[in-house]
Amino acid sequence: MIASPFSSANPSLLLNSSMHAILPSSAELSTPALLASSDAATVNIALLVSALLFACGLVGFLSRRNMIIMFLCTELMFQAAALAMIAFGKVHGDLSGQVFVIFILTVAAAEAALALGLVVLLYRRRETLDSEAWSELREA
Amino acid sequence: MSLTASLSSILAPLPATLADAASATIKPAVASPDLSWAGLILLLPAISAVLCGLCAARGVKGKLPGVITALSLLGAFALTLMLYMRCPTDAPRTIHLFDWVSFAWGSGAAEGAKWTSFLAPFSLYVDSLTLLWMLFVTGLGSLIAIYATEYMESDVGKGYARFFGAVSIFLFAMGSLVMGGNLILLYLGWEGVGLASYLLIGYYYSKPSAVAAAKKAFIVNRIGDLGLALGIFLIWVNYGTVEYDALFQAVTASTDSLNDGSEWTKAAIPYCLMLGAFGKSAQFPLYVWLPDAMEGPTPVSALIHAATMVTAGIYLIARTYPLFQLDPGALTVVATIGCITALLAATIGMAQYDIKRVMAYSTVSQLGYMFLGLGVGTTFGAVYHVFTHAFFKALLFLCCGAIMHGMAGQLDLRKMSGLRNVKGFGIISWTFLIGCLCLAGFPFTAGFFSKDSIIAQAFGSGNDRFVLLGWIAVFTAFLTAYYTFRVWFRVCGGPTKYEPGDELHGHGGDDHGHGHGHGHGADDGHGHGGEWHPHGPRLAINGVLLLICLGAILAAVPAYLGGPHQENNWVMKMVSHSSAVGGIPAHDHGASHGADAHAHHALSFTGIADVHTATSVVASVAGILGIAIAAFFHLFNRKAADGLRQTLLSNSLTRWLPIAMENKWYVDEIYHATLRVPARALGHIFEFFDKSVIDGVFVDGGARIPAGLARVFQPLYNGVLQGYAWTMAFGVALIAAWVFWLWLQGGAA
Amino acid sequence: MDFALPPLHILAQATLGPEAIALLSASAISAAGLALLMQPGRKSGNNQNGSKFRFEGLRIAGTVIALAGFAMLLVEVIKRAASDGESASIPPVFPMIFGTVALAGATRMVTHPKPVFAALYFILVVIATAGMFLLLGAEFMAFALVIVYAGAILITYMFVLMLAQQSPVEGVGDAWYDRVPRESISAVFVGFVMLATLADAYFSGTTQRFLADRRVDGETRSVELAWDRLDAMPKLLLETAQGAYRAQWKAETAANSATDSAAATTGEGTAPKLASIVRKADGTALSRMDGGRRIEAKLADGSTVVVSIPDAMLPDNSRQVGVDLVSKFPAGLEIAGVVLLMALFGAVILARKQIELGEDERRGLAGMRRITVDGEAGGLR
Amino acid sequence: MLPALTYLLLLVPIAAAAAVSLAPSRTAKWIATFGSLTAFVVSLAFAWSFPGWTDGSMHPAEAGVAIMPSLGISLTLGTDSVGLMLILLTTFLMPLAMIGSFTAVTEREKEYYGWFMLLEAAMVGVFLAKDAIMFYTAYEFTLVPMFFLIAIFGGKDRRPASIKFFLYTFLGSVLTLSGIIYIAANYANAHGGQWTFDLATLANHCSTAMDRTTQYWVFILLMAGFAVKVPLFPVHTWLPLAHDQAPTAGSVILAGTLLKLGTYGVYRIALPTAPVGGVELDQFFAILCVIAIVNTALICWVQKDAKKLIAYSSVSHLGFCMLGLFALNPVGATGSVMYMINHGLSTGALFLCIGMIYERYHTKDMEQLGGLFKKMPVWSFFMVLFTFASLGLPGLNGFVGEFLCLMGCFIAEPGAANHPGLLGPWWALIAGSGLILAAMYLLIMLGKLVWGPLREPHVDGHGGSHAGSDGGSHAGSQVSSHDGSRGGSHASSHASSRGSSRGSSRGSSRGSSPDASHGGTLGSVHAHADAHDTHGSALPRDLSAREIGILVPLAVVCLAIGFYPKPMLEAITPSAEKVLAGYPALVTEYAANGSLLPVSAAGASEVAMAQDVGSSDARATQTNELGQTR
Repeated sequence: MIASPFSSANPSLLLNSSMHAILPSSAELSTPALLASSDAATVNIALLVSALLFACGLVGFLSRRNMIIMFLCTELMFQAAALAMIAFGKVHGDLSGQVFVIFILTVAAAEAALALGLVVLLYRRRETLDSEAWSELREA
Repeated sequence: MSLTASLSSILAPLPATLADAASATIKPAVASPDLSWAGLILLLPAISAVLCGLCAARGVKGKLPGVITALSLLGAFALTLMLYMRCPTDAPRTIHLFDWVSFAWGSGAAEGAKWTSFLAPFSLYVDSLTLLWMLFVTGLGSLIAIYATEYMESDVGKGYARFFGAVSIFLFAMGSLVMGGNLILLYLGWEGVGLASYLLIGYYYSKPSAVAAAKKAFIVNRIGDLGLALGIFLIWVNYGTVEYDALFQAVTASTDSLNDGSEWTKAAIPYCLMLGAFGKSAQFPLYVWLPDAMEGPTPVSALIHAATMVTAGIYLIARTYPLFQLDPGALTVVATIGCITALLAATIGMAQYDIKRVMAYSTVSQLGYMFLGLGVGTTFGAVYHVFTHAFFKALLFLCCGAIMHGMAGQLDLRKMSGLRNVKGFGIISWTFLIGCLCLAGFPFTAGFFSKDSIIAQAFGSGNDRFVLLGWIAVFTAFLTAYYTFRVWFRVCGGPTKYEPGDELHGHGGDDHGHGHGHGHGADDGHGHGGEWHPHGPRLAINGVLLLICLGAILAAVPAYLGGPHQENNWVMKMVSHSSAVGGIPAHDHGASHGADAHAHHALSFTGIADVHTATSVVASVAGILGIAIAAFFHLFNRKAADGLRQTLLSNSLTRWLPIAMENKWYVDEIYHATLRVPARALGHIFEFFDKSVIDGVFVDGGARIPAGLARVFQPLYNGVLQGYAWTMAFGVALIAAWVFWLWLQGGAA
Repeated sequence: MDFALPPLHILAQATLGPEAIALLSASAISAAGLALLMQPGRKSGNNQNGSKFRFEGLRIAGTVIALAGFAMLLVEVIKRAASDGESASIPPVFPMIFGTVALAGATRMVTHPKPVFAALYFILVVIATAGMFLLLGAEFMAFALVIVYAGAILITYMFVLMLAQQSPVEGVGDAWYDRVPRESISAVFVGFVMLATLADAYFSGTTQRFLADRRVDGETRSVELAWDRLDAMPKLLLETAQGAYRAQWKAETAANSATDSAAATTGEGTAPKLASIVRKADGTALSRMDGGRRIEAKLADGSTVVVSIPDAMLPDNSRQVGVDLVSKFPAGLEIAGVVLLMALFGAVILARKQIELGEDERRGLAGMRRITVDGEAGGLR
Repeated sequence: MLPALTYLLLLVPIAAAAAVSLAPSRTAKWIATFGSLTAFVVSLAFAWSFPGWTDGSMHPAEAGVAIMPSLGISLTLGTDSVGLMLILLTTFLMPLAMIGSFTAVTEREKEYYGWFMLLEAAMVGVFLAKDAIMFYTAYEFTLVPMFFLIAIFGGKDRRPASIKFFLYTFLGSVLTLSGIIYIAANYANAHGGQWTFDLATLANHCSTAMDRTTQYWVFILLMAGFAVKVPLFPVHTWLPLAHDQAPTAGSVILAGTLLKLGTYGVYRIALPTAPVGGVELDQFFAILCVIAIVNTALICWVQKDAKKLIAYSSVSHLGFCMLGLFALNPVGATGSVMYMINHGLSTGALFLCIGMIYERYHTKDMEQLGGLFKKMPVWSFFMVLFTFASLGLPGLNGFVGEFLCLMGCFIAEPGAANHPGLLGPWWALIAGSGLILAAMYLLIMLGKLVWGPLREPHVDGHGGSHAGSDGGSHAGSQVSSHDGSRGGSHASSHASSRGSSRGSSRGSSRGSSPDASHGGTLGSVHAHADAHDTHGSALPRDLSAREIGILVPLAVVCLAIGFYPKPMLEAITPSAEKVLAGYPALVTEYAANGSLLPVSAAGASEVAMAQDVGSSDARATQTNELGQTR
C-alpha cells in the first residue's frame, strides 16, 4: 500500500510535513490490528460515502426539475464513482483507479460543456429550465 | 362391418344363380404391343379437340371444325372396327401406351410387395365388352357429329368450334373411360366426360338455366365421382392394384372371401363403385341432373345424355362385375335402385309437356332398367339394352332435335300436332315412330328383346324380391309405352297444327338462346313480324336419322339370331367374353334347375313354361295396352286427357298425383331445401365464424394483448426525461441487485 | 434441460442475514430522512406562510432521521472493517468528518431550492471528497479535483445559472420548478434500492473478506508496482539512486571516519556523481532487497557501486500517476483530449445564437442550386 | 459446377434487384424480366445437372462457406429433388408474374420489381438451404418484400393486410426458430459444446437422441411457424386478406410459392426432425386439415369477390396437401408434393386471370362482373382450363396430387402394410367431400364470371374504354359508400374528394386515394388511379399477346403434368421415403399403445422399456445433466 499514512511498512513519503500534523501518524497507530482496522475503515467509509453520494445524486437527478441541477446531480454521481474507484484502487494497490478518475474528470468537463450549451439552447427556446417543458416523446 | 351388416339385414341374401355365376373365370390378359395403333382411337379425337381449339383461336368462319371432328370420329370408328376385326376374342388384350401415374417405393420390402407401387399406366384393356361399347360410342358419335354439322350451322363462327371441340373432348374421354386399362384411366375418362358434358350443357352460356344445369350436372356427378374414387382406393387397399387384369385375377383367386362379412373393406367396394355409377348414369337419388341437361344442344343430348355417357355407369358395373359379387347385398341394391328409378322417372315422364324432357326422363327410366338387369344378374340383358337403347334413344333425340330445329325451338307437345303431314317432316315422323316403338317395347323391335331379357331374368331368378321388381318393371314398361306414344300421337299424329317456338324472336339478338336461327331467315322470310313456316331438315340430318333408324331396327337382329335363350346372340357372345361374364346366367335354365323349375317361375300362371316367352307375352301386352291408352287419350280423344287430369285434380284424394308428377315429385326442391340451403347457410355461418371469431376475437384480440400490456406500462414513458431516467435507474438497480445476489450466492456455494 | 435456467431457486432459498437487515434498515432510514428533506413544496409561490412551519418541522425531522441513518450506516461499516470481533479503539475520525461534510453538502445541494446555492454546496461536496481522496492516498487527484471541479466546471455552472436564471419576481420567490420536487418519493425509493444494492454489495461478508484478501496483496503489490514505475523512469531512477548513494556514502564515510579520520577529512564534502545505471540482461536495473531495492551504478571513473534504495525513497503519487497515465493508457489520454476538443466545438456550436436561414440560403450555403421563384423547379417540397 | 449453380441461383435475382435499383425506372421491368428468366435458365441448368433425381439425396453435398464457425452456422446450399422442383416452380412463376405486371404497375416500378427480385432470391434460398439458420433467414426474408409489395401496391385495405400478414407469419416463425435453436443447443450439449445448424444433422439428432416428450414439444414449436405459413385452419385468416389486397403478381407468388414454404418446412424439417411429435399430433393436424378443407370450401361458396374466393380455396387446397403429408406414407407425401407444385401452377394462373380482369374492370366482384365469355373468349378459355385444373380434373395437373393425397389418407390405416398411418377411409371420405364442394364453388365462380349473360360494372361504349360518364359516376358513388362502410374514416374522407375531382373515373374503385396523412414511405400508388384507367383503356378487350404469352406456358405445363406426371412422381417418392423413414415403427407403436409419450410415472417404465436404446440413453444423460444443474 503505497503512500499510506497508516501503513507501518511504508512510512509516509508525502505527508511528512503538514499532513503529519493533522493525520494520525504511524507512530500513534502502533498496533498492527488497529492499523489494519483503521485502514479498512477508511476504505469502507469512502465506499459508504460513495454509495450515499451516488444515491443522493440519483435522487436529485430524478426529482429536481431544474435542468442545471439535474446536471449538477450527474456530476455528483461522477464524484461518487470517482471516490469508489479511488477507494478500490487503494485496496488493490493499483493506480488505474486514479487514472480513471482523470478520465472521469475529462468526461465530466466535456459533459458539462455540452450539457450547459444544451441547457442554454433549450432555455432560449422555452424560456424555462423546467425539464418537463420538454416532453414531446410522450406516448399516446 | 357395420355398413355391410346393416345393409345385409335389409336386403335379401345372394341368389343361388349368382353364386354359381360368380365362379365364372376371366382369362388373364395378353399384352399386345402390336395393337398399339389402337391408341389412335383416343388420339384422333384429342387431335380434333386441339384443332377445334385452334380454329376457335384463329376465328375460323366455316364448318371446318365440324368436318374435322366428324372425320376424326369416323376415323376412330374405322379404327375400332379394325380393332374388332383384328383383336382375338380368346382373351383380353392389354396395350401399354405410356406410363402415367406410376411410381414405386419401399424398394427393399420383399413381403407385401403389392403395396409398394402404384401403377396406373396409360394403357388400354381391350376385351369384347370394350369393343362392343367402343363400336357404338364411336359409331353413334360419328353419326351425331355429322348430324350436328348441320344442326349447329347457325353457330358457325361463334360457338361452332367450341361445340365440336367439346364433342371431341367427350369422345376422347369416353374412349379412355371404356378402353382404359385401369381404374385411374377410367376415372380420367369418367371426369373427362363430365367436363365435356359440362361444357356442352352450358353451351348456350348466356342462358342462366343452361349454366345452372351444367353446374348441377358436374356437381352431382362429382358426388358419384367421389364414390368411384373411394371405390378405387378400396380396391387398391385390398388388391394392391388398379389394373383390370391384375385385379380380376386377384378377385377370382380369392372368391372364397365372398360371403365373408368380416372384410368390410372388400364388401364396401361395390357400394362405392355403385355410387359412381349412379351419379354418371343418373340413377336415384342422383338422377336430377339429367333432365336439366337437356338445356344443351340436342345432338349433345342424343350422344352424351342418351346414348353413351350415361351408360358409363352400366359399363363400370359390367366391367367390375366380379367385384359386385363381393358383397351379397350389392347387386340387390343395384336392382332395387334401378327399378325405383325406372318407375319414378316414368311417372314423371308421363306428366311432362316438353318432348325433350319426356325423352330425358325416359332415358333415366331406361337406365333404371339396365341397372335392374345388372342387379338381377343378367349383364347380357343390361348391355343389350344399352346397345339397343343407344340407337333408339339417339334416334328419338335426334328426331326431337330435328323437330325443334324446324319449329324454331318448339318443344311443347301441346303446341304441335300432325307433323307427319307437314312438308319435310315425313322422315322425321316415321323414324320417330320407329324409335317410339322400340322404346315402348313393341313386340319384335330391338327394345322389346333387350327389355324382355332383363324382365325375364327378374322373373326367372327365383327370388321373390326380384320377382316383385320384375312386376314393377312390367308396369313401368306399360307407363313407358304410354308416355312414348303420348308424345308421338300428340306431335306427329292428329290434325296438323303448330306454332313456332320462342326462338323466333331471338334471331336478331346477340344472345345465343337456343341459337338455331340457322340462316333460313331469308328463305322463309321469318323474323320480326314476318310469316313463319316450319322447315324440314336437309341431307345431313335426314340421312343420319335414317341411318340411326336403320341401326335401331337392326339392333334387333342379334336377338333374332340368338336362338332360344339368346346364347348365339352377338351381344351375348361379346359379353360372355368379357369381365361381365359373371353376370350371365347359365344359358339353359332347365339345365341348371331341372325341368320342374319352369313350372314354378313367377309367370307360371300364363301357362307358358319358358320364362322368356312368358315375359315376352306379358310385356307385349303391357306395351300394347300402354300404346292403346295413349292412342285413346292423345290421338282420338285429346279432350279426355285433359278431362282425366281435371278429374284427378278435382278429387282431393287424387289431386296430389298429377301435381306431384308434373312437378317431378319435388325432388329438386327437396334437395334444394335439405342440402343446398343448409350448406349455404353453413357457409355463411362459417364465414362469419372465420371473420368474427377466429380472425376477430382470436387473431385481432390476441394482437390486442400486447397493446393492452403496453397500456399498463405506458405511463412509464411519459415523455419527461426523468420518467425515463427513473425507469432506467430502477432497472439498473434491480439488475445490479440481482447480479450481485447471484454472485454472492455463487460465491457462497 | 440443457440450458442453465435462471437460478431462481436461489432467490427462494435466500434469507436475509441480520447484517444485511441492519444495512437495509439503516439505508431505509437514511432514505426516509432524505425523502423528508425533499420538501414537498407548492406549485404556486403564494400562501407559503401557513405551511412554512410544517415545512420547517419536516426539514428538521428529516435532518435528524437522515443523520441517524447515516450514523447507523457508519457504525455498521466501521464494525465490518474491524477484523473478527476486534473493534477499532480509535475511530477513523478524519474519514468520518470528510464523509459527513460531503453528504451534508450533497443533501443540501439536492434539496436546496436555489440553484446557485446548490452549486455552491456542490463545491463543498467536491472539497470534502478531495479530502477523502487525500485520506486514500490520492493526493494528485485530490488537488486536481479541487482545481478542475471547484475551479473550472462549477464556475461554468454558475455562469450558466446566472445566464439562464430568471430574475426573481417580486413576491413569488424562486421558480416553482425549483421549489417543488418531482415525484420525490419514487425517486427516493429508487435511490434507496440503489443504495441498498451498493451497500449490500460493498459491505457483505463476502465482499469484505475479498477486500481484506486483496488488501494484504495490495500492500506488497503497490510497492512492487511503484518500483517498476521507478525502473521505467531512467532520469528519476538516477536521481533517486544518487540520493540513496549520497546517504549511503555519508553513512560509509561516517563509518570510515570512525576508524580512519584521515579519510573522513579528505572525504568531507559531496559524494561522487553516479554516471549511469547498469542495466541487467532483462533490461531492468533494480534488484530485490530486503526493505528496498539494490541497484548497480557506474561512477564517473567507471567503477561500479552498488546502491541500496530503501522503500521510503519511492517516487511520489503524482509521478506514479503520471507514469501510469502515459505508459498504460496513452490511447485513453489521446481520446480524452479529443473528447475535450469535441466538447469545446460542441459547446460553441450549441450555445451560439441560432440564425434562422431560409430554404434558399441554406441551399446556397450547401453549394446547391438555388430554387427558382415558383418553388416548383427544384421538386423539393 | 453444381455448387456454382446454387450460388448463381441466389445471386442472379439479387444482382437483378441491384440492377433494378440502380438503373432508370423505365428499364426496371425489363431488367426484372431478364433477371427472372436468367434465374429460370440457371435453375434449369441446375436441374439438368442434378444427380439426385432418383434417390432423394441432397446435392451438392459439399459443405458451404462457414459464416460463424463457433456456432456452426454456414452458408451451405443444396437440395433434393423435391426442393429442386419447388425451385423450378419459383423460377418458372417469377418471369410470368413479372411480365404479367407490365401494365398493372406503372408507378414506383423500381421498388416493385426490386422487391420481387429479392423475394425470388429469398424463396430460392429457402429451398436451397441446408443450414437451419440459412433456412430461417431466407424464410423470414420472404416476409419483407411481400410486406412492402402488399403495403405499397396493394388494394384498399393494404396496410392492415400487410401488417397482419407480416406479424402473423412472423410470430409463428419465431416459434419455429426457437424450436430450431433448442435442437441445436441440445445437440451442442450432447456433443461437448460443438454447435451445428446443419438441418440433416439436427434432424438426425432430434429424432434419435432426444427424448420423446421433448420431440413432441419441438414438433409443436416447429409446426407453429409452418402451420401459419401453410396456412392450416385456425391460423389461416391472414391469407384471404393478404391475397385480396396484394397486387396480382404478389398473389401469384404468394399462392404459388410462398405458401409452399410452409408445406416445404413441414416436409423438410418438422416431419423428419421430430417424428414422435409427428405421430402423436398426426390426427390433430389431420383434423385441422379436414376442417380446413370443408370449412373453407363452404366459405368459398358464399364469397362474392373472385380473388377472395380463390384465396380461400387455397386454404382448402392446402388442407389436402397437408392431409397428404400427415398420411405418413409415400403415397400421401408424394401426392402432397405434387399438390404443392400443382397448386402453385393452377392457383397462380387463376390469380393471373383474375388480375387481368381486374386491370380491365377494376373490380373482382362477381356480382358486378359476369358472362365475360362473350367479350373475352380467350381469357375465358384459360379461366375454365385453370379452374378445372384447380378442381382436380384428371388429365390436368391438379388431379394427380389430389388423388394421391386422398389415397394416401385413405390407406393410412394402422394396419396397413409397409407404411401404417393413423388416418383411414373415413378421413378420406370427409376430406373427399371437399372435392364436391370445390367443384361447387369453382363452378359457381365460373358460372358467374365466365358464363351467363354479360354483366359489366359500367356502361361500356367501345371496347375497353371505361370512361362512360354515367356509369362512372354510378360506380364512384357505389365505391365511396363501400369505402365508408369498410374503410372507416379515412376512406370516407377521400370519397368526397374523389367524387368531386373525377366524377367519371372508375379507377377510383381501385381503392383509397392518395393521402398525405397515410403517405410516408408506404405512400400509396393509388394516386395513379388515373394512370390505371389510361392503361385499362390501352388494354385490348380480350387478352393481349403478352397476356396470352404468360398463360400459355402455364397451360402447357398443366397439361404436361396432367398427362405425364411419372418423372415427377418418381423423383418425389425416394425423397418422401427418406422423410418418412422413421415413421412406420413409431406409428405401429402409437397404434398399439395409444400414445408415444411417457404418460405417467407408473407407465413411464413400460414406455421406457419399449423405447429404443438410443432414446433411453438420451434420457439418462439428460437426467444426469439435470442433476448437475441442480
